[in-house]
Amino acid sequence: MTEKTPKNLTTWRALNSALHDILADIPEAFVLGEDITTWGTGGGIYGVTRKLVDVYGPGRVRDTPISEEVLLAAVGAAAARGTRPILEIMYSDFSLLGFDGIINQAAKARYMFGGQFDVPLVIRTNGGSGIGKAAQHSQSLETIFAHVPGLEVAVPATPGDAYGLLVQAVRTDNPTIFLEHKNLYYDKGEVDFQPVAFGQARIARPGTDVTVVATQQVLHAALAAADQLAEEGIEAEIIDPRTLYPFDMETVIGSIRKTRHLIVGHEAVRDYGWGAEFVAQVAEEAWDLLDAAPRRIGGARTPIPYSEPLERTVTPGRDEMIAAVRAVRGATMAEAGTPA
Amino acid sequence: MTEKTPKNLTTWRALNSALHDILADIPEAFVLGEDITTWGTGGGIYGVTRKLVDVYGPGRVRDTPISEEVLLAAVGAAAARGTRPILEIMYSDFSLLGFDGIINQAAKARYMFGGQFDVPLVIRTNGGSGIGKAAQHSQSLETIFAHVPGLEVAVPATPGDAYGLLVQAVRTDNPTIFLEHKNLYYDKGEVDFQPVAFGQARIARPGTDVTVVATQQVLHAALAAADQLAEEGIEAEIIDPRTLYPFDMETVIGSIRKTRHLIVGHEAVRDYGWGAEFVAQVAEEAWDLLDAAPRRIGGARTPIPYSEPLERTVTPGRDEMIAAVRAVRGATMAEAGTPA
Amino acid sequence: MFDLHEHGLKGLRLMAKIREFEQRLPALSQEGLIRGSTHPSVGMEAVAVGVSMNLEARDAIASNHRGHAHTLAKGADFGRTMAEILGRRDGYCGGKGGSMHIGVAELGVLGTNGIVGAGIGIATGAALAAQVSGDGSVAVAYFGDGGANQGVLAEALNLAAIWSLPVLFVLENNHYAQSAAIEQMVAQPDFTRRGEAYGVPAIAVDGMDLPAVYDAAETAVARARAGEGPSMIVADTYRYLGHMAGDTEIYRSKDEVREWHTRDPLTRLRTRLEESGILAAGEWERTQEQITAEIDEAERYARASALPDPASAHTDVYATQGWAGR
Amino acid sequence: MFDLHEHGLKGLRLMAKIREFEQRLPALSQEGLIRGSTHPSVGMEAVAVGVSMNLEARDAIASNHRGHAHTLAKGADFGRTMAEILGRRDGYCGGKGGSMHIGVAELGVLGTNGIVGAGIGIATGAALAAQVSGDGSVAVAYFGDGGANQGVLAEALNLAAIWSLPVLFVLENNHYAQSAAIEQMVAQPDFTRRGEAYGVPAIAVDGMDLPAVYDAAETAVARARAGEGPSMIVADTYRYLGHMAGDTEIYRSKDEVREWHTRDPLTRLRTRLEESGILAAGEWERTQEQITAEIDEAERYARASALPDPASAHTDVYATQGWAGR
Ligand SMILES: Cc1ncc(C[n+]2csc(CCOP(=O)(O)OP(=O)(O)O)c2C)c(N)n1
Ligand SMILES: Cc1ncc(C[n+]2csc(CCOP(=O)(O)OP(=O)(O)O)c2C)c(N)n1
Ligand SMILES: [Mg+2]
Ligand SMILES: [Mg+2]
Repeated sequence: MTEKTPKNLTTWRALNSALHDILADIPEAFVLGEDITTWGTGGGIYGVTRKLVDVYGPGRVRDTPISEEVLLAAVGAAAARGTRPILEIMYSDFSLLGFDGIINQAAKARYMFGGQFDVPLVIRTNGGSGIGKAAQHSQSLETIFAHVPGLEVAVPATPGDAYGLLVQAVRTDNPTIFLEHKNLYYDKGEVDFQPVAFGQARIARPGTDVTVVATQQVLHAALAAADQLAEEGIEAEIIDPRTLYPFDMETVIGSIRKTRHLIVGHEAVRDYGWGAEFVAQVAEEAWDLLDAAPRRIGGARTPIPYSEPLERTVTPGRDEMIAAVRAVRGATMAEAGTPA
Repeated sequence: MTEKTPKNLTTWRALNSALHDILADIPEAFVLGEDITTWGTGGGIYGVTRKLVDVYGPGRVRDTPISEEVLLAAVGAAAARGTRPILEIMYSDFSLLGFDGIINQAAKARYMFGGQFDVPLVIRTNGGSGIGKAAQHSQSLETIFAHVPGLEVAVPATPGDAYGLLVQAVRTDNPTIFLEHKNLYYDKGEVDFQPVAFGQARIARPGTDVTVVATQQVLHAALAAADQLAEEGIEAEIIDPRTLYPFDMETVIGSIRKTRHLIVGHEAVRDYGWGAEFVAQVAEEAWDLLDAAPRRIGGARTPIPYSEPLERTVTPGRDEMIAAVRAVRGATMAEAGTPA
Repeated sequence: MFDLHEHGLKGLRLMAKIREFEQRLPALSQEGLIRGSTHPSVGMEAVAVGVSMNLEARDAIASNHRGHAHTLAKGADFGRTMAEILGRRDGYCGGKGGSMHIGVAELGVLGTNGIVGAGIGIATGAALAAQVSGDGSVAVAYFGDGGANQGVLAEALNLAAIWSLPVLFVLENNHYAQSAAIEQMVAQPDFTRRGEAYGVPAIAVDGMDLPAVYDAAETAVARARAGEGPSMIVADTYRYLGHMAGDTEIYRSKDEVREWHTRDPLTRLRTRLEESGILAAGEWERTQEQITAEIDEAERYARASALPDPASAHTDVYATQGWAGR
Repeated sequence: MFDLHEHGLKGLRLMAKIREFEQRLPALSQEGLIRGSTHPSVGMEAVAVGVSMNLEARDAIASNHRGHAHTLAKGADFGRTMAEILGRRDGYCGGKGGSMHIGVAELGVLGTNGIVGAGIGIATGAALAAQVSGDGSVAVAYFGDGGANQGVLAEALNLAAIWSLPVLFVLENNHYAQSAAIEQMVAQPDFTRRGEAYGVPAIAVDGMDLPAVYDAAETAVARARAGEGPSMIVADTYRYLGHMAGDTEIYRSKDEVREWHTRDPLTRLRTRLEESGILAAGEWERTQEQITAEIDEAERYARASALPDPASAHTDVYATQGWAGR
């Protein structure tokens, strides 16, 4: 890859750049998915595959039928046979049509066959809510993928990480679920065109009083909350795990050592959601570091409703984050006899 | 249902009894699945559907083609149209072929349509390892189902609960994932032929020193461990949640109030497994009740291997449970200056 | 058999009303009143109407993302349907569903659907329920040429065939799946072959011709109702508007769209009605005005309906009741 | 074209060796040496052998639960295959896979598979990789009459057809899916209709006749290799043994099983070879003895292999390397 100067780009542009660079650099890589060359201005539902076919041709950039099951089954095998497929599933909800291919086959192939096969597969898709796509186009399924041995799971929140994690995902020899967020495609940010290693959290905002672990939309909500909280004298340290598997507990625990308080926030349903894993690990391994009970915020136990006031209600935002931080800090201050 | 005197039965017989009683009592109920009338002595892979067709005929007891996707899609709709389908998926791993039907459709139908439809559906299947069925016939997928709003999840560990929860599952108006355990079908136990309410944990063994929450095989491992631990002077209170959704935190927290120690054990992969939810909830809501860090034991982050010494290695058993309890109690005693 | 006297005006009126409804959606999207995606089926009205004229309230339909016409043709109220598309309290689902999830229990509308192909399995399930309960109802699955490439269709055709389920598989071949031209997405363009490969009798019809659709559906419904099993109807049709709001339509030519307009199902039926004297000169214009007024009223109703109470986001996930006893 | 002189003895020998191997599995199960499920394909040898005689090492196969024959015919070592079935260290997968998950990377064996129908998508993927990389290989999916009812077959046929993928869909119709008689599970018993419905040329062959299978596979492989796309082969065959150890076989009659034995592929080919003088009288008995000794040796090898080190349970989940650069 030729060195490139950093640029300010939207997420979709960053991803599109990554795909162009990947196809240029990695001859084994190819891209496929529904409507990826014929939609919009020639680039899939959110533009991410824009103009790839013009440069790399229809052999390496393939429009597919609406057949998620065979596509998700086929790409794992194509990866095991030496290519590096990058499959776009238009919305992550549709991946449920091909869970056999992902979970029974691609995730397990390396292990079942005693390490004989590498499966360098990337499934790009988007999750999350916020734009009224309703129950079957808005789920946050990352916890399910992170629970499956054999899979790696990336959840980029910024254009820079989107670029860097995607490049990295294609280079690794494991099947990666690459979960973009549909409401962040038009967010802008600095892209330095460098790969980002999996399993390394990013401290999105340093702070001293409470550790907040969050991803994607909730990460941005946390950053917004932090400004308000700073005014109240609470400095939140905000950590973006960036990948849910592998995950970086060291950075989280290092932060707690300093802040002694923990909040985990995500858009995935709170019940049995990935936040529980982070809280449980901290409880198990760093019990003594916490001065107050940790707290999770997450999606309500409902499908995502369509209407705006409803959709807003079931997913956590800035206000929920502020309330959670106040509650956690308040608990400590109350205990210490300080008025909260 | 006519009153019946309690009997000592194997799990599969208890389930078979339940199905006979259900078909007798509930005219809307019907049973379908692969090989459910023609296998073995006429009753499906583990015998659970034995002789149903002889009594209720092929209209209400249906052998299906190997088409999990349409079956799992169809039964939700059949439920919404007023019947009470009980679908057997031969192994829970195969349900991944129909996750759209379960997760995008059946689980969400009631909500998406504003409460217009009830979906009184039961998907009976088996999970778990222990008999060498290897990677694609041995998964413990309960966490995934429990994470999905709209689903209820039952995980019976005893013949009595298997009977009672199944009867209850058919009566409720929600879609239930009914996860039997393939290595418990031949276990015997008392069956009192009573329904068992969802969301009510069972104290499988009362104790004072540590609360152990576990299901199915790991529950039995915990019970075996408890005998050994009792000899060491540690009385474990063992709780079987029986359903993962709804779940009964009250009983768990009530127990911790007494024991002040918590262990959660399951066969599902530990990472992002359901134990994390229990630990996280306790950490959030009952932080002060614990005298030591809680601990989880669960499946290794691997698919289930075939060969016996390998299979044994990746799933927790009695010894892991004993070690966990000793570690948790040891932590407290060390802190208290008592030699562990 | 479609009888021009008996069915002509009724069918035309329903098609026109649906069209008037659907044509307003792009502007409502533009205005910011519709979130997410909404997929109008202007041009395709003959299929939904031709099928539904053969259905009763007790029958079930399972639709897809482009499902307003199916829903309305089955008898849904235009105002409440519009209210749902606008995410309002008086929508059929109280705003929880939106365009892609409109269900109407009492009319057997098992939902428009956000998952391409999903309605196929759902209709099969409704037909299964009909057979198990013996309630005499039939079920219809509506899906597109794109949806026909979902494997569930093969499974459903086979299951329906071996069990003789009372179900109609109605394939609306509008030649595109989103932006994908169907010629590039199938190698065997005759979709009836699919039905037949699984033992389901299949017929190809001109989906721009209400009488043709009506007749095919009449035969299929009768067959299903008589316990003789499933049928497949492959309707050749076209959508005039983009796949959804914002579609740049780079995948097709304006000429092609114009060409299909010459086969317009409303114009054709109206001409026949006028030629046969059923519709007097100038009569249709008055009817159309009436229809416009009705849809004005539906739109007014929907716009006037309040947004749902945020607290309602938490209801309807689980039933609290259970089996009521025999 | 199958040439009795060139291919006859080789094919017969391979079929006999596979049969000798497979016939031992029930006893090994009985002895407690095989855990879980293992599915022998005694009676069906002509399919795997007839197809594989047309394949090269670089070609890929994706098999199903009844996959030993496919694997062995593709060139796998009998001892290492047996060792895997016994869960031993020297098995191809070090005991991690077992009977339902035997993969052999260097022979393109993409695994026997525990999920009925899954091999269909996997072979399609291998063919896709072949096309993208231009490596000239072809891929074969083996599946049963039961597996043919999985929707993925329809999707795969369609995808392979539109992209002209170099893949063979080999349907082994042995008339039962576990205990389900195929006549009850399909309404259209001619499976070639399925291939054709999606634009994949399909041929029905006598799966108990090695030359017939060979010829069909030769044509299909040549077609695939030439870039002309996929084919489907529907082989009529039968399994003599139960679905797996412990099968009570209540779903079929002993007479039926006996009847199929009269079409035995080994006996038929042997008779032809003897009649045409290629095989001298008494010669086959000596060959069979040799084969028995070879399988004795394979079994000895497998039995002697140690169980895997428990610590190995934790390896091979994730690769630690990445793309090696161009
Ligand atoms: C499983 C799934 N895959 C993809 C999509 C995205 N999508 C929505 S509509 C559509 C095209 C459907 O085409 P067709 O079935 O022909 O119906 P039409 O839109 O032409 O009426 C696509 C690809 C989806 N909603 N669900
Ligand atoms: C998805 C899935 N469903 C069900 C099963 C259980 N099962 C294993 S083999 C089998 C029968 C398969 O029949 P067929 O495809 O005809 O192959 P055969 O066994 O006859 O060779 C069944 C139902 C499975 N392994 N996977
Ligand atoms: Mg279409
Ligand atoms: Mg078979």
